[in-house]
Formats: sequence, structure tokens, C-alpha cells
Amino acid sequence: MDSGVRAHPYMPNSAPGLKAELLDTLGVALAEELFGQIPESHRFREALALPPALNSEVELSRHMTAILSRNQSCADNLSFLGGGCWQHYVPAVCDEIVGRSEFLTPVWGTPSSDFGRNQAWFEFTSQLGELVGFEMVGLPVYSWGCAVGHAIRMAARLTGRREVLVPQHLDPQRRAVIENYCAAADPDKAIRLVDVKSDANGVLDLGALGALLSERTAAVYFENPNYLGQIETGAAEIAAAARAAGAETIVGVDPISLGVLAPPSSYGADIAVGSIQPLGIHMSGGGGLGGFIASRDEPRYAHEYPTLLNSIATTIKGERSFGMTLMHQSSYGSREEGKDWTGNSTYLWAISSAVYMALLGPQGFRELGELIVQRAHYAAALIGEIDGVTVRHDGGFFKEFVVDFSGTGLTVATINERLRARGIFGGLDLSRAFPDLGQSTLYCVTEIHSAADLDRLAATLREVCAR
Amino acid sequence: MDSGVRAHPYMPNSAPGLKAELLDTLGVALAEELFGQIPESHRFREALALPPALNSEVELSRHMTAILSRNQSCADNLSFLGGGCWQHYVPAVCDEIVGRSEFLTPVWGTPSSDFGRNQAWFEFTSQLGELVGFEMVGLPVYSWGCAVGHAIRMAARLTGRREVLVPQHLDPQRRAVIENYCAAADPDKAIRLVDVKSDANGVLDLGALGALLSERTAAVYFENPNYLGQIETGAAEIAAAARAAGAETIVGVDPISLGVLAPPSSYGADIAVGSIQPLGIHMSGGGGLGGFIASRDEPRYAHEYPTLLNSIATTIKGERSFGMTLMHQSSYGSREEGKDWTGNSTYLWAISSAVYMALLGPQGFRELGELIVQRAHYAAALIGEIDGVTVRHDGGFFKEFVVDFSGTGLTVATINERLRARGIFGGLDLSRAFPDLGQSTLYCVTEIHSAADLDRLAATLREVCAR
Amino acid sequence: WDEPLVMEMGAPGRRGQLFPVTEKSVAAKVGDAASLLPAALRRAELPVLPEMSEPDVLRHYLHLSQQTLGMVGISLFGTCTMKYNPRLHERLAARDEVAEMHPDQHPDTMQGLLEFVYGLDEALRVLSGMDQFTFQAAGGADAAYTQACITRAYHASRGEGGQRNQIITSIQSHPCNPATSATAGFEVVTLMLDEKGYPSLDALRAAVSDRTAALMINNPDDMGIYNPEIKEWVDIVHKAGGLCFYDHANFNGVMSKIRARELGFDACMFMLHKTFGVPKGGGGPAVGAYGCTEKLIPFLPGPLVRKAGDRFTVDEGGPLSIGKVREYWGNIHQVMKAYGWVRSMGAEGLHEASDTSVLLNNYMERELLKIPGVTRSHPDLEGWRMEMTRFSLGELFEETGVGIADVQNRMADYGVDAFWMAHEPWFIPHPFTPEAGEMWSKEDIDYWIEVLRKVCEEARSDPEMVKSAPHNQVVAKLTADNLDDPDRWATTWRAHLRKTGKR
Amino acid sequence: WDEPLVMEMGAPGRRGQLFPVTEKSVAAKVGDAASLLPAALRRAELPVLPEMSEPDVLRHYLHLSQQTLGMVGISLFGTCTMKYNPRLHERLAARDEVAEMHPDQHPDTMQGLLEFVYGLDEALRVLSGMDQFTFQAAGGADAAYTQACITRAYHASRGEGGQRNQIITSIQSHPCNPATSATAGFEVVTLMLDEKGYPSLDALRAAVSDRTAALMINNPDDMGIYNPEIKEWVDIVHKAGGLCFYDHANFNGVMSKIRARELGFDACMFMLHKTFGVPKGGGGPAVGAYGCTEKLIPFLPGPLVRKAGDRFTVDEGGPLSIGKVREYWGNIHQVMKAYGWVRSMGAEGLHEASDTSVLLNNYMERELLKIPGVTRSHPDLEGWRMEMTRFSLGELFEETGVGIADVQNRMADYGVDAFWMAHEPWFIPHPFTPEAGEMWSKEDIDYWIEVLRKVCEEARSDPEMVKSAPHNQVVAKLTADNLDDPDRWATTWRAHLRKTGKR
Repeated sequence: MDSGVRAHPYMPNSAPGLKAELLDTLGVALAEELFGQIPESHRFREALALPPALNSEVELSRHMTAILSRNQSCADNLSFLGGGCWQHYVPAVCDEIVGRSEFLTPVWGTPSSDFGRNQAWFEFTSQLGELVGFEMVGLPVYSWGCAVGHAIRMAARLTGRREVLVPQHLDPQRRAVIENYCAAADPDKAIRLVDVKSDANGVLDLGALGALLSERTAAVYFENPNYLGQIETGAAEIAAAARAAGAETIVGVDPISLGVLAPPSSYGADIAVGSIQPLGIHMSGGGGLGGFIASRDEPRYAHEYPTLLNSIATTIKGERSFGMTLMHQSSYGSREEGKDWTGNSTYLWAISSAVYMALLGPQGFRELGELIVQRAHYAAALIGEIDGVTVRHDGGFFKEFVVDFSGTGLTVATINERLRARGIFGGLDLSRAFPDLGQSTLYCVTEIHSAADLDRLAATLREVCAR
Repeated sequence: MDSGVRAHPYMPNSAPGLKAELLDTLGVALAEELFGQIPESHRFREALALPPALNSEVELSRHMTAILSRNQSCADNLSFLGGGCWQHYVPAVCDEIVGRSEFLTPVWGTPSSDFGRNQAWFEFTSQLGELVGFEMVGLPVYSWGCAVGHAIRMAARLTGRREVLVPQHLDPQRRAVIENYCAAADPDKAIRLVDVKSDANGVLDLGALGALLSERTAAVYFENPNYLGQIETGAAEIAAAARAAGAETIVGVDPISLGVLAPPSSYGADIAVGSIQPLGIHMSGGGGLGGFIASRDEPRYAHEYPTLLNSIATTIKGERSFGMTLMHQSSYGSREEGKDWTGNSTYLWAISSAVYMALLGPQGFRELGELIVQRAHYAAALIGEIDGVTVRHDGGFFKEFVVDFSGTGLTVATINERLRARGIFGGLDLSRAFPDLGQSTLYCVTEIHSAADLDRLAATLREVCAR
Repeated sequence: WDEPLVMEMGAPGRRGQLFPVTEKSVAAKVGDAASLLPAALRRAELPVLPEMSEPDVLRHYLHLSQQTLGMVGISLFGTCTMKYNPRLHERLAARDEVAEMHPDQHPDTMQGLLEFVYGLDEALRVLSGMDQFTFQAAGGADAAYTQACITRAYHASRGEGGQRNQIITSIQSHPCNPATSATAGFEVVTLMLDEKGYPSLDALRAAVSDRTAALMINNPDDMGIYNPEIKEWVDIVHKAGGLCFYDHANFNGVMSKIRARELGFDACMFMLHKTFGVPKGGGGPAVGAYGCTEKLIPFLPGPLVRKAGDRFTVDEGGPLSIGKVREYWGNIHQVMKAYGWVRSMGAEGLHEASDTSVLLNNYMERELLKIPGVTRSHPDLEGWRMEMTRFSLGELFEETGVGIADVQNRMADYGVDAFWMAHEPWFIPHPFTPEAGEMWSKEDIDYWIEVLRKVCEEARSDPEMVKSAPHNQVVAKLTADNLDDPDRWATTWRAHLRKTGKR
Repeated sequence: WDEPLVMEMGAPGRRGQLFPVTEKSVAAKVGDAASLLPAALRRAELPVLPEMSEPDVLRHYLHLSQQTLGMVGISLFGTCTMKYNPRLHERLAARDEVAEMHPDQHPDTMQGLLEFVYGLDEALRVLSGMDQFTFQAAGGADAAYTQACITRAYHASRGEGGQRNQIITSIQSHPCNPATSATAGFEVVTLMLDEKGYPSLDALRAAVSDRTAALMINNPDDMGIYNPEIKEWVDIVHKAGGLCFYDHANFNGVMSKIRARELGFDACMFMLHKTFGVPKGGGGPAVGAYGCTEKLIPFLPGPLVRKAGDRFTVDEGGPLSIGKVREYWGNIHQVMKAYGWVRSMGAEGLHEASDTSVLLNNYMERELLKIPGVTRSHPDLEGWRMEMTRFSLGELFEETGVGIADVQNRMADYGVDAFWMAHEPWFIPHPFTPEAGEMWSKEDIDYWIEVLRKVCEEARSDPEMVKSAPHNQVVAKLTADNLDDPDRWATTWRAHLRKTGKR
């Protein structure tokens, strides 16, 4: 070995002898000579001001672990944060499967060499299709917000119209994403978002909606349950009204609710979108997000999908296999003429979700949905008994609900800070995004919250809200 | 589904309909009828007083995690515990491989169906053989202590003698195991352990050893480094003396030292034993233990191995494969006529160790050994500067060394309690097992202890030892 | 394994996951679940999902994993550098301190994650010369989209929003550049290559105008050709009033050698799942790290991390911010892995990796061109290529009728997963673009070359065998049936059953 | 994968793991390493280990893992119940609170581990009626050895140490019982079976004497036969002054149905890696849970866990303790997994598992006996067998020359890993002992039966094909070469090289 030079563990050819051998083969003395294409004036010749390498794993591991110890997680604390990322239980089998090197590390192969992965993807779309009640499901996109953005653009292309009705109370993060997808450098190409206000029950005001619908309306987008947690009882009426106006109905759903809630297909949705994060994917600080787009399997819709579409197929020996359909309409096939764009997305999570749905099965989704609904209402009931604290809607929600602290005279920020000191992450602060809701928060209750946890929450809230 | 009865996730046939179908096939109404062989008077008819089932993973996970949170680990604290289980760094690739379902869950197959596992085992014995310098290596046994026990019994069978010389300062745990292996219901079959005292340098007193060697001596057992951490400088002399007396030389080694220390084969050992835990296996509260037995590849030794012996072999197509040799001499082959016994052991750890040795390679073992030696001596030097604290031996150790607190007037227990309150697990308390060493502890320093850690230890010790 | 679809497995009543029975106190207070749900929105029939036990689900997906070749073989997937993904990072990402973090937690409770974000931002600033990075974009294409959105916002802020509606790119740029530009409502102006392998300065001069919003370009390109006039390009676009975005997808060969800043770019993009050791996961979760100079920082999407003393704080973005291209921080757990990778490599390691990837590519080029039937694009262009070379098997096809896809399929039989051919459109027939990178040993590269040599020989000795490949994979190749036929395609099992009359 | 041995891989200078460079302050204080080591004991030449990069090591062992069938197929390995190993427990065992625990930590810092030990002890006491368990034994055989040591100590404490030096067992007991008895210095008295499938009471009466130290026996045995006279056995041995040890290796079929206490035993043993959902790891780390009644508690090896209020304390064992059979707590991380398994099953689950394993075995027996050539031991014995049945393919062998090992090899071609044949000695020709357990679905069992049926047919139609099986595995079957030949065997690569003249 050359004096003091150590091969790097990630780079087999950094063993000094080997590198020299390769250079010899090419007849060059230094690798530097191979960069001749780059003009000297383009070169960066300074030392890179990076911290020293931690190329021993024992040091790197310790360094990283020390940094991580500065986090406090929702496992160590009792958290009621939701909104666009939810703490559901992830079965260990999901982690086991997505951690398999075969699924974790590859990028792309042939239908034959990637057969197993493609089948897993097909099982993802097939099971998700059963949940939402649609026959066409694309491979996942980045997030729910991105799925809505694409779905709205699909609707605009389908109808040739450029106005979309959306709920007044929409996740501000999701809305920010949607707004980007609707804006355009060329103003003529932009899609306009029009707010539909909520009624007293926290669901869309059907009258207001009707008044806004017109021949300009490309689509109505609503969510079920909606951002405030409420179930849109008027879903069928909304879809019927949209249809009457020649508009598409796009419904955003939390798929974990679909063991107990009607699938969007059943009340007239044309396109369903949502998040796959609840289906067996850790929150990972928001790194667990993934979105889906589903619809009826009709050419009219199929031809507008921006996603990859993984179809069942047949081999020359008659075996079942899988391949991509309508690839030409993607950006890979048609560059700027393609439908929006696609690229690396969240395909590993499709596998985790496939495992999750197979583990739960119909009874698991039902049981889970019932448990969440009951616990959420239990939590709401307890909280509603606290002086000065109001649960804004009297039932009709799934796992999230709005708690208004206005009556306590305290801000949400203060309450959450006090809760945090007691090991509880309170609900999401809605007061900045929706001043109309006062000092409100969105509380999220799932299967991870036992009755004892909810009792503790109520007791602690009572304590911190007391003057 | 039957009312309220839920299939258990681990039991596919517990789905009520399926079970009924199976019972129908057999023509019985209840599974109970199948237990007809058992007399009623043998049956236990009470309810099992077990806590209620936690058959939902979300509950079980939380329950288990809550219990685990009552542990404080050597990752959260700075630990200097060693003795018979050591905190070395386990590369993530080791965990990845032994976590693979293929290696984690099976029990036994054919040479063809288990080919990959058998090759991994062969790579374990082959690499370990290179470290210890022996051509014959058995599959691992339960622990170092068990390996010594078996090796001593091998020596007794080889020599027909029943006395073994062992170091006075031997791990009390290991010694307790060895004593069981040497005792016998029939006193004529027992093997007698005779202590050899240590000299002032903490190594075997060669004069004392010579005086104890006789025609009764089946073997001399010593360790390198020994239990007090010292390197047995007289290893070759000991082996020569044993040989002259017609006794076998059994050497216990810490294989992680063998990048810098001479292999036992080089100074005359006949049999080498030791722990594989340092080679890529987490301590796991002692669940990471595993022992090995190695020797020259001579029929004389081979025919006394109690372990499984995985040999390279050839298939009918001429391919390389692996199979067990000398199976007939195991307890599986010969019941009470076999050599001691064998059974499930620690074979998964053989794979982890194989990965570890392949990752390190010769340069890794050298580098690691040098780092440990330097850091251990650094720690000893710092500690020795503290008033009232003595490092018993002036160098000559590998990763462990004896610190005597007698001069502080404090007990080891008190000092360790004070250290623990400051996030440090002090060295192993030797005062009970070896009163001759005073208020001594065995400190263990490895690659996980940075200079900063050792500085912190010294500063903290200084603080807690102050009157 | 002759593995059924999960939809075909299971038996009624089996369970793979149970949930707690609702506590008595809960049920007593709120009643049963049905009473809490509006009748009209209650699900009438349960979804038709498989009913399976936990071990059966596990085993099924273990089987599918074993039926995936991927990086378990050798994969020199060009244009998307295949890297070693340190398993340490996966262990860390599995810890509660990562996996069980909610993105809306109070910043005080996520100082660790913020430190990773800040630390990687710092490192990428050093590597690019840019002034600020965001990791919100959930892929390289999303970073290109971020640029498109920022371009829009930048010109709008200067009152040129309606006017500057053209984005210029080259036909050799990744499709995501024109595609995201179009999605953001721009016209795309695509420059063709001249004989040197990149568009001429004249073509660019002809393209710019007061409608020019931005240039989006990569360099080197996927053919391993570096455009030495890139500084002039940036000048021309800047003078025309446009922004310049550097798609650094092909960063691996030039890490530590060139930086976006010295070339004059306003912004650039790195793919953490490509260049920075983050696993690809078969296509994400990914991160397109987007970095820009001071003048574009006000337009960045929030949240951004700032350092105040030894604490990290969160900046949600100001009035000019484009808002968000994706919710929250992006794939922040992948940012952690990339941070770890950079720390483990250090400056010397990055330098070495770049050297090695270019060295190995040129070694490969030398050896591959010895194989009869293999040619390269721009054969007369002198000098060493960068970390990739665009090859062609056009001659082999002419001679044998064996096409590039056949060769790809046949190579899989030898444990070599697919190479990338080329992005659309193809300039040369039957293109292929292997990328050696730095993680594959010379032995692996030699094996890969040997496999291609062998397959080329097979194409001559037994072309039908190669055309009907693969022969040693789980299944054979797909029929030429039209998967774009609405009566055949089926992205879900229920669609397939209907179309085949089984449901 | 045509995978080389790791010893054949790599290249000089490659590194798979680097270690920190010794800090300057350290080197300054102590000098270089060589100066700290006695010259005579310094290693002269580095060990001949492979020199490999990290990704290459990973990939090599991934390949080997894929070349291992195991539980990824179907394994009905009898006498060693194959169970589902919940992946949750593996995730938990990987946490620092388990993996990074030193066994000599202060008890205050390991309350969690102690709680698992205590909790499982409590549960096993309920399941067996015993009064105390220890988990130190690192396998089932080690628990038998524990019994042998305790037997020795017990009689020694009563002044009968020299005299009581015989241990009685049956020829159908697991080999570990006689083998560990012999290791502990006992004479072994082995009783033969009579026509009912177990030794007669007369044989036992003839065997006991004042030299009898203990009886070590399992029941039911591996043939699925339950000895209904077992209570009388225990009485006879007790009256003779011996201890009675119940080898509960075959506990799966009788969980919740019978207990050691009611049968009168002094001690019993459960295998956590067998009955209690702990992964086998290809042969450990395992746990033989050893439980005994009050009278033997003083002899147990330490440490034991005691509960004091809500704290757990450590009892190192008293003066009569046998000391230790293995260092520390035993495989305590596996104890945690077994605890989790018991909690997840609960009383009803255990009952169901026992029911299912017996039900499935009798279903299997019914179907297997329909296959021409398959018979069972003790064919005339009436009634249902327990969780196993001992079958024979002797008739098939007579007819076709295809033996049981051939069938085993051929079944592997269908993804069915080896069944267990029978422990030595074999009472019936070509025995096999599949165990259905509770984790395999009826479909799996039916598939297994179908494979055996098919292989039996193949044995008739193409015996050579079956005899030369396997045909679809990584490698073919071993030659009949004598692996016991000292000139051939090689347990290490260096031995192989020497014997084949390559080194």
C-alpha cells in the first residue's frame, strides 16, 4: 500500500495499485489528464471547504447518532399532529420488505429482471383501486398536493376549461402546491382557483357551490374527510352538480378511511386522489409522503395521466408479466408535449403500501376505521368538556377535528408550548392560516392513541388551559 | 365470520371457516377429540392465568417499547465494561446480512438447498482459521467458556489424563462454566482444575507452572491476552513446557487482537478457543456470545471435536459444495457415545462474523488492533495520573487493564455508582472475585472510545475519587 | 417461485393485522362506529382485498423481492449514477428520531433534522458555489419544476411576467427540463446539436430574445461530451435578460472539478438519490437539491433552515416565495443520508469518485469499442469522454437483426441488469449508455464488458436465441401486443378481470 | 450466482471498513502501537483475509442469502417446530436498548431486560406448573445439560453423589439427553420401545435402582405417540430416589393441555427457538428454558431475576447453585422475543396453536397415507397422533430404489426445504417426520403433500432422475466421496488448499 493512502470502503478501485493499473492501461499518468474537455477557465482549483471526512463507520455512526439525539420524536412524546402527515402504526413486515436490498437499491430494469417489483407495484394499484373503487390507478406521485395539481390539470385538459372550485378550508401546504401547478408563465394557460365556503358543519356550502359552478368550471375538487376532518355529507350532490355543469369531480381521500367510508367512485367522483402515507409508511419528517391518482378506466381519462401506468401484460411464453402502458404520453416519451412530467417519484412506498393493504385486508380496514372513529369522537367528547374549549363540529368527523381554544383566552401557541413541556405535541395550529376559526387547532387521533392516552390528553389540557 | 372470533395473524388456519373445514375432513366436531391419547387425569383443565393477549401489533409494539425504555444502554452512556462481552463497533452490513430472512429464520436443509448458508459458514471457519493460524475450525459453540470446557475434555480424551492447569486470574463466569464441564457424577471421570498463580506483571508465573506440570497434566489452558488484559509474554515457553510434559496447550484468544498479536499456532498452541462476539456481533445483554474451537487439521484432534464440522465437498456434477464431516462422532450420530454433545448453537453469529472479517480484511484488523492498543494505553496513562488510583501493570496489555482504587479509600461500588450518575459505566468490579487485587476494576477500551471520551473518563474519575 | 398475485391469495376470515378492540370506556361514551358516521357516506361493501395471515404476506413479498434483480447483480444504469447505498444510513433512518418525526413539530424538537438540512446545504454550497439550497423538490424533475416556477416568479417580480415566456434548452437535455417548463406555462425552445455534439453559439444567439425567461441545460451531457462554450452561453442568456439553470444530473464525473458559480449559472440542481449515495428505491423517494445564488433566494419555496447561534430556526419564506412545489421539507430522511454520504467521503473522497468514474468510463470505452459491432456517438471527436459515453449497436443490428432491447434482455440472463439506452429522441441507432461510476470494481466492469462481448457473439451465432431472450429470468420477454390498447391494458386487477370477462 | 468464495475475492489494498486514525494526543502520549506490544508476541505476517470494498462484501453475502432456501419456501422440519418469527421482535432487538446492553451493567440500568426475563418466567410457570425458570442454557441440549448438572448437584447435596450415577432415558428421546448425561459423567440406561411405541413399565422397573439419578424423557415423542403411563413412570423413578426431567421439545401439540407439574415432573424444558416464535438462525442463538419445582431451585445456575416491589433485582445463586452452564443471562435478546410471542398469543392463542398443530398433522397423515409407498410407524396403533407422525418410504425404496434422502433432495426442487428424517437410531426404514405446526396455511400443507405425491410418482416413472436430484438448486447433490477421509475433509480454505496441493 502507498504510504498513508487508504482505499475508501465505498470505492473498490481506490486501492492505489488498482487505480495505477487503470491509468496505465489508458496510458495516462494522472486522472487529471482525462478532464481535457473542460477548459481551464472553467475549472475550480481551490480546496473544497468541507469538514474532514468521517470515513470510518464507527465515527460516522456516532456523529450521526449524536445529531439525531437532538430530535424528540412522536414515539417519545404523545403527538396529535396530523393535517397532511399522520402517525399511524407501520407493521414491522412493511419495514422488512421495503428494507430488502432488492427493492431498496435498484433504479430500473427490464420487465423480466424487475418482475417481482413490477408485480408488487401492480398489487399496489390493484389494492388501492379496490379501496377507492376505481379500475385505473397510476403509480404514485410525490404527494397528495402534487396529485391534486396533476388531477386539476387533467380536468382542465379534459374540459378545455380553466377554473376549478376548491374548498375554502384546504390544507395551506397542499394549496400552495396546487397554486403552483395552476399558475402559468403565459397567463392564458393559467388555471384559476375559486374558493367555496364551508357551512356551519364544516362541510362545503352546497348553495355557494351551486352559485359558483358555470361553463367555465373545469372541475370541483373536494376532500373526504375534508381538511377540518369532517365527512362531506353532500358528496353525491356536489358530484351531481359538477356533472350537470360539465365539470369533472375530483375527490381527495384519506385511504385509511375507506374501510368505513364510501369509496369516491360510489358518489360520483371522476378522479380520486390522496396520500398513500397513512398506508404503512413512516412519517419520517414528511419524507413518507406519496400521492395517488385513480379514475375510471376509460381512454378519455387514461390519456391524460402524467404518471407511469403499470399494466398487466403477457410474455411470449404466455406467462403473466407487467409492462408500462401509454409511455409515449409521459415526458419521457414526448418531452414538452407529454402530460405534465414524470420522473423519480415515491415508488418504494408503493411497495410498502401494497404490503400494508395485504396485511389489513377488508376486515382490517373496517376494524381500523371503526376504532379511529370511536377514539376520535371520544377524544373530542373529553376535550369538549373542558372549560373554555370548544370542539367546533358536533361529530361527523373521521380522525381529525377542530378544537377552538378561543374561550380560554390563550393562544394555541401558548397551549401547545405548555403541552410540549408535558410531553405532548398538541394539534396543528390553524390560527394563522384560518383566522376565521379563531384560536383553533386540528387534533388527529388514530389507532396509536389508547383511551389512556386520550384521558391523559384531556387531563393535561384541563391543567394547561386553567387560568 | 363467526361472531367476535378473529383469526390470529400468525395462524392462517385460525380463520373460523377453515378450521371447521379441516375438522369436517377428519370427521370430528372439535379439535379436543384429537387429544384422545392423553388420559383425562393428565389433562390440565384450568384456564391459563396469562395476561390478556396483545394480538394487535400496535399494542404489542408499544408494550414492548415501554419496557425497553427502562433500559439504559452503552450507547446512551459511556461504558468501559468488558470481561467476557465487549462493546465493539458492529458494521451496519453485518446487521443487514444476518437480518436477511433467508439466514435469520431457517433451521436446516440439504447441502443444495442451504448452499449459501453453508458457504457463509465455511467462510467463517476459513477466515477465523487465518486469524488463529489453524487449519481446522469447528462451527461455533455457545460461548468462550463452553469452548474451553469442550477443549479441556478433548485434551483429557487425547491424553487420558485428568488434570488441567488454569490461570489463577480467570473470568469467574468462564471458570464457573468450565468447572461444570470438568465435574462428573462419577468422580473417576472428573477433571481437576489446578490454579497457576500470576506474577507481578499479571502474567503466568512460569516457575509455578513448571512445578505443577506432571504426567497427570492433560492440558495447560491460558489466555492471550489474559483476563486481566495482559499479553502472556511467556506463551512459547508455556507451550514448550506443556509439550515436554506430554500435555496439550489450549490457548484462549480474543480474535480481534489477532491483527497485531501473534496467532496461537505460532507459539505452540495445540487448540485455540475464544469468543466470536467481538467479531461483528452486538453484546445484546450477553446474547451475542459465541465460542470457537480450532486446531491443527490432524485426525488426532479432528476425531475429538464435539462441534459440527462443515467441510468443502464436491457435487456429482463436480461443483464445489459443502457438507458435514465426522458427523458420526457427534451426539446426533452416537448419542451418549458421541463427543460431549451438540445441538442448536450460535450459527447465525458465524455469518455475522464472516461478514465482519471480510469487511476488515488484514489491514482492518491491523489498524483496529493498533488503535485499540494505543487508546487503551492512553486511558491507562491518564487514569494512572489520578491521586490514589493505580494502574496495576505498567503496559503490556491489549484492550483491558486493571485499575486499583484502593488508594482512594473508596470501594469500586461507590466509584462506579458515582460514575453512573454522570453517564459513565465504570470498569468491571474485580474486588469480590479477586480480593488479592484490592479494590480493582477491569477497564475495557476499544475503537468506540475516542480520545475525548477517555479525557472525559479521566476528568470524571478525578472528580469522583476526590475526597 | 411461481408466485400468484396477492389478489388471488388468502382465504375468508384470515387476518394479517389486528387492531385493538375499542376500549369499553370509549365505546360507552361514544357508541358504536356506525352511529358516528353519516349513513350516506358509510361503506356498503367491504373492499375486495386479500385476506391473508402475516407470515403469508411476508413470504409473498420475500418471493417478489427475490424476483427482482436490481443492484444484486451489476447495474450500470447510465444517466442515473448507480451508487453504493451505505446500510448505516438505513439503520439510522429506521430510528424513531427519524421515522417517527412529524414535519410540523416545533423546531425545538427537530434540531437534529434541521442540522442535517443545514449541514448538507452548507456542503452543497461549497460544491456548487451557490448561496442557498432547498431540498423540497421530491426528485430531479421536481427541481427542474422548481426552477420553472422560480423563473416565473422572478420575471413576474420584475414586471416581465407576461412577456418572458420562453425557456431555452437543448435536445440533449433531460426531458424533465422541457416538460416542467411546459407545465409551468412556458414555451419551450429546443436547440439542436451541431457536429461537435452540442448546439452552436449561433443557434443560441438566434434563440434568445426579450421573451427569453431562462436557459435550462446540462453539461456534460449523457454522451460524455462537455460543452466548452458554456460560459459564453450563460453570458448570452444573461444579456438577453434570462436566468441560467444548470441541470447537474451528470455531476458525478465533475464533482470537485467545476462549479455552477464559476460558470456563471444562477441556479443548479443535484440529485441526492443519484450522486449522493441515497438509495433509489426503484424510483424514489428522491430529492432534487435545488441551489441558487443570492438573487433568487427570495423566490425559494419554504421552509428553509437558518442558523441562529447554535440553534436552527425555520424560515417559511417571504412574499416573493413561490410557495411550495411539494408539502413540507421534502424527503428529509434522504437528506440525512446524503449528508452522511458527503461526510463519509470528504473532499478527497469526492475528488477520487469523480476521477474514478471518468477513468473507468474511458477504460470501458476503450474495451467496448474493441467489440465488433459497437460504435460510439461522434466517433471523430477527439479526447477523453467524461463519466459516460453514448454507444451504438446499430452495426450489430444491421448485421444480425438483433436490436438493443434484445441485447438488454439477454444481458439480464447473465445477471447484468438493464443499461439505459438513451432519452428520446435517439440520434444514433440502438444506443446504449452504461455508466461505470465509482462503486463497481474493475472486475465487475470487466465482467460487464465480457457479457456484452459474449452477447454480441451470440447475436451472430444464434440471433433468434438473443431475440427471444431472456431465458434465465423469472418470466420471458413481453409479447409485442399493444399495451396501449384500451381493451388490453389493465393497471388494476379489477380492470383485468373485467376486460378478460372474469368479473 | 456463480459465487466465488470470499477467500478468492478482492484485490490488494481494498478496504471494507476503516477505523479512526489514532488521535494526535493519544499518539503523543503513548507512542506507536508496536512499541506497546511485546516484540515476541507481535504478529509477524498479516492474516490472509480477503481485501474487499464494502459494497462487494454486501453483494457477496446477499448472493449467498439468495442461495439459501429455508423458510422462504415451505419447511415442515419435524421435531423442531417451524414457527412464524414476528418481524416486530427483530426491530425491537435491533434497538440500542437491547443490542448495546452489557450483561454486567448495574441492574438499575437493565430493568427492561429483567422485566422480560421475569415476565417470561411467570408465563412459563403458568404453562408448566413449575416454580422457577432460568434461560441461561443456550439451546435445548444445554437445558438437558443443565438438568444433568443439577441432578449431579442434587444427589451430591444429599450425600449420594458417588452412588447415583445412572440416568435413564428412552431410545426415542432426543440424543441430547443421553449425550449430556454422559458428558456430566453419568452412565446412561436406555430403554427400548415395546409394541405400543414406548418402553414398558416393566422395563422401567427393571432399570431403576439406588444408582438411579434421574429420568430424562420426552412425551409425546417424535412419532406423535403419547405415553399414557407417564405418571406411573414418574412415580417409579421418584420412589427409587431419582429426579424426573420432562424434555418438552414436543410441547407445541400439547400447550395448554398438559403440564409438567400435573404429571409429577421435577423439571422441564422448553425451546424458545422452537415453540415460542424465536428465529432459529440456522441453528441458534437459541434458548433452552429450564424450569423446576421448588426443591431444585437452590441448584439453579445464576443469575436469576427477583421482583422487589416494582423493581427487579438479581440473585446470583446460593451455595448449592451449579454455578453456570454458560456465561451471563443466556441469549436474553431471544427471551425478549419469546416474551413478546407469548403476549401476542395469549392463553387462547396458545390453545388454538396446539389444536391447529394436531389437527393439521392428522389431516396430513390422512392425506399422506393415501400416497402409495407411504406408511407410518406403528400402523396398527389406533387413534389420532399428536403434532407429528413418523412416516416411512421403505415401501417406495423397495419398489424403486429411491431412498428418503433422494426424495428430500427432489422436494427441494419444488421449493420445499428438507423434512427431518428421524434421530438415530432409525426404527423404520427411510423415515420422515414432517411437522405442520400452526403457521403454515392449509394451502401450503396441501402443496407439500402434492409435492411428495409427485415425487413418489417420479420415483416410479424416472427413478434415476429422482436419485440424481436436486436439479433446480444452486448446486447438485454431494458425491458419495467419503467426507470423513482426512485427506479430503477441509473445514477451512487453507486446509483445502494444502490438501489439494494449491498452497
